[in-house]
Amino acid sequence: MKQLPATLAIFALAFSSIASAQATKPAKAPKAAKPAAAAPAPAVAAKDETTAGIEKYREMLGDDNPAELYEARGEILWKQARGPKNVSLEQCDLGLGAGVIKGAYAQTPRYFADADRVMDIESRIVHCMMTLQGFSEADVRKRPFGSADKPSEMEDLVTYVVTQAKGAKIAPPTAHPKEKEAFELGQAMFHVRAGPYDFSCATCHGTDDKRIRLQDLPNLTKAADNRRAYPGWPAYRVSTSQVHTMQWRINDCFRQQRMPEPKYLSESVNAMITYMAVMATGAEYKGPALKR
Amino acid sequence: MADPMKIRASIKGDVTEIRVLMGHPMETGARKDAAGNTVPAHHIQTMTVEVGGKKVVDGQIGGSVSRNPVFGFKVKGAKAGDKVVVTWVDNKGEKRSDEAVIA
Amino acid sequence: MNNTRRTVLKGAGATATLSALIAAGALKPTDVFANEWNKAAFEAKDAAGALKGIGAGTTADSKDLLLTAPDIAENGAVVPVGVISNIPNTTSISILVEKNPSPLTSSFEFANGAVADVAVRLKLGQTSIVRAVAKADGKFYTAQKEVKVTVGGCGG
Amino acid sequence: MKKMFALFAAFPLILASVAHAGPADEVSPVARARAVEAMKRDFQAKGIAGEDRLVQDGLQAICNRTGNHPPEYMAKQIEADQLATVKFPADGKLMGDWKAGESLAQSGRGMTWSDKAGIPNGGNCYNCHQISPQELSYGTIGPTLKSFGKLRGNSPEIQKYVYSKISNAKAFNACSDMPRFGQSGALTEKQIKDLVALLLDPASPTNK
Repeated sequence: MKQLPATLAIFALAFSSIASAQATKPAKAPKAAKPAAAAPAPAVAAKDETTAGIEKYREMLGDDNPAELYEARGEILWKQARGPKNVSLEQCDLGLGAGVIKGAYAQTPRYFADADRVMDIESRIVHCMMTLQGFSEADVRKRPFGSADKPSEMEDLVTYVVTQAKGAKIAPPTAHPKEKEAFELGQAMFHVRAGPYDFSCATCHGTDDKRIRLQDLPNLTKAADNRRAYPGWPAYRVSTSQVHTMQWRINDCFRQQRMPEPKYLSESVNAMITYMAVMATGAEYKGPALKR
Repeated sequence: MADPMKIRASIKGDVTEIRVLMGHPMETGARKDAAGNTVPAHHIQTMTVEVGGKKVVDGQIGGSVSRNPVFGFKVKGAKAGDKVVVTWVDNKGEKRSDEAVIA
Repeated sequence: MNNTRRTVLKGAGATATLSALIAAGALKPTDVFANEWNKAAFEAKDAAGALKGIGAGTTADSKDLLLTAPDIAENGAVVPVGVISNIPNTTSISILVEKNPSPLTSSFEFANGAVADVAVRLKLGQTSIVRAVAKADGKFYTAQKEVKVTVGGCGG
Repeated sequence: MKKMFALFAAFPLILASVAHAGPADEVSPVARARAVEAMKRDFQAKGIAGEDRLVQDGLQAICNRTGNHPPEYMAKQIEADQLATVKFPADGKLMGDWKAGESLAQSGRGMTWSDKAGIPNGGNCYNCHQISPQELSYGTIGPTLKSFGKLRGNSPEIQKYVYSKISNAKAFNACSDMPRFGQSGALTEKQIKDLVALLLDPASPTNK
């Protein structure tokens, strides 16, 4: 039985408070928000009380994270000989050399010479599934984002791999020209306003101390907020009862922006992840988070 | 096939704290899916916790317990090395039993 | 990726079924069979019916029954609730969410050194009273707390 | 919109040379152009969200290129152009039903690729604004609108302002974060009237 460090509780708390900006409605949509039959308190007091209440809620959620179920399934998938070539993923090179999984996630996204592009952890796992195990591109792209009822293999695998970086410092390399290029592309995309609502990422994540409903919005143009928010993904979200990966998180941000869909594992998505990861450099990674 | 449970049991002084994470959809039977169809009830109904071969908790639960349930219990008189066995049975008759050792 | 999940789980022997454990002599059948599920109580549509279903037709408020729950929940799908009974000889704790379509959420009996102290995570369909009921020496005691459920995120 | 493209084309040097505070300005014009190209290449139509949504209109292009801080004369021109897009109801009535407005304000759905065509969109108001004091779960991206009508009354001028603001927020702040709900077709005339009532009707909870 693997013991979770007690610090995970503190971690999950800190990150859920800053990074849980948007979500789909829970499957069982509560009619909800019929608050306070009692006399309404003055606005300022109500705000403080509400904020304090939400913080208490996050604290009470504690450190038992259903992401552990994903991690366990992911470990089996990782070590199982599979695919047309019938080999496991254990020799996958996640950036620190073939077969090195410990801490590898914390040093992604990074440039991989064998693919000649910058890859996030999920892109790299997919790359290994294709090159080592012989899966076709159609196979691996079939169903990247699962549901609570049927999690995807990618969610299991990513959860397992990122958990092996618990305790590592976020430190994606930035020396390669393509790594620099990805950072700049992500940074620029962050500010592109388009679509029927004129939204960009920065509309919600470009100013300090804002929130949507009761969810605090990290200002992702600042390193400090990225250091708090970025390690909060992947996360088990209680509102959807499932683990979501960073590929999903970026995808869903653009959905909420009313944009068309960014393609899974595309340069654009990896650039957004690179931007946030580089901005978060130095933060300690504490494993999958637990959020609203 | 249900996921294995995660069971953590640690002793502090005289009290053993047992935390259990189960993988289960815990459908109430009232929820409608995206297509508007009612999702049939599928939830754990009974669960037991045994420590050192003796049943300490006999639980019954319904669909109002969250998906992927987490439970916490406390037991006195157990000792490090004792085996903790948790078992659940759901409304479809599926069963699962996993164990851990008190650390 | 196909149908690999099933074979993976089977192949790794990840499941330990009850019957296997019994067959292996790890468990005595008498140890693991739980009480029969209290259908009437769990399917009751209101709090009064649920209380009646668990035999708690009459209850008394008790300060020795401690119910912890957040004042406000960021999401109703997972609301952490803890109940501790300091009432001597407490043998069971039940937890109700009064506004849920089926209010009884869970019921636990304690024996062989188990402390009357339980933590669970519950669904709240809407803002509701959460009620704990403890049984001690044949009598029922209760404590309650309102939990507000809020709308979160963009809602889209 | 064509008018604004023309306007922009006339002043590229001025725009490029205007320095403004704000993180968007760390992005070079070259990087910005690359980002737009990458998005056009990497994004695909899904559900009701077509690729045409990546085509910036004149206002979006200017806000993007100036880090949301166009020079004042240009902002004034944009605001005038946007105000001209506001269509007032033919019956002259600007206040609808505040109760319908409240439920509209609560709804955060609409216009995403997971929304179905033909289902009315929500107003998304509480995502960013405090309105009725009973609703504790409100965002702070926009200013509080609590007691909005109580503080300002509901004269014809105020009604006209609120109707216009919801219909096209850019008529009052060229690069506002707030969507142009009427101009974009996200909300109907009746829906906007109901939201005006939510803010201005003396019976609305926000004005109690």
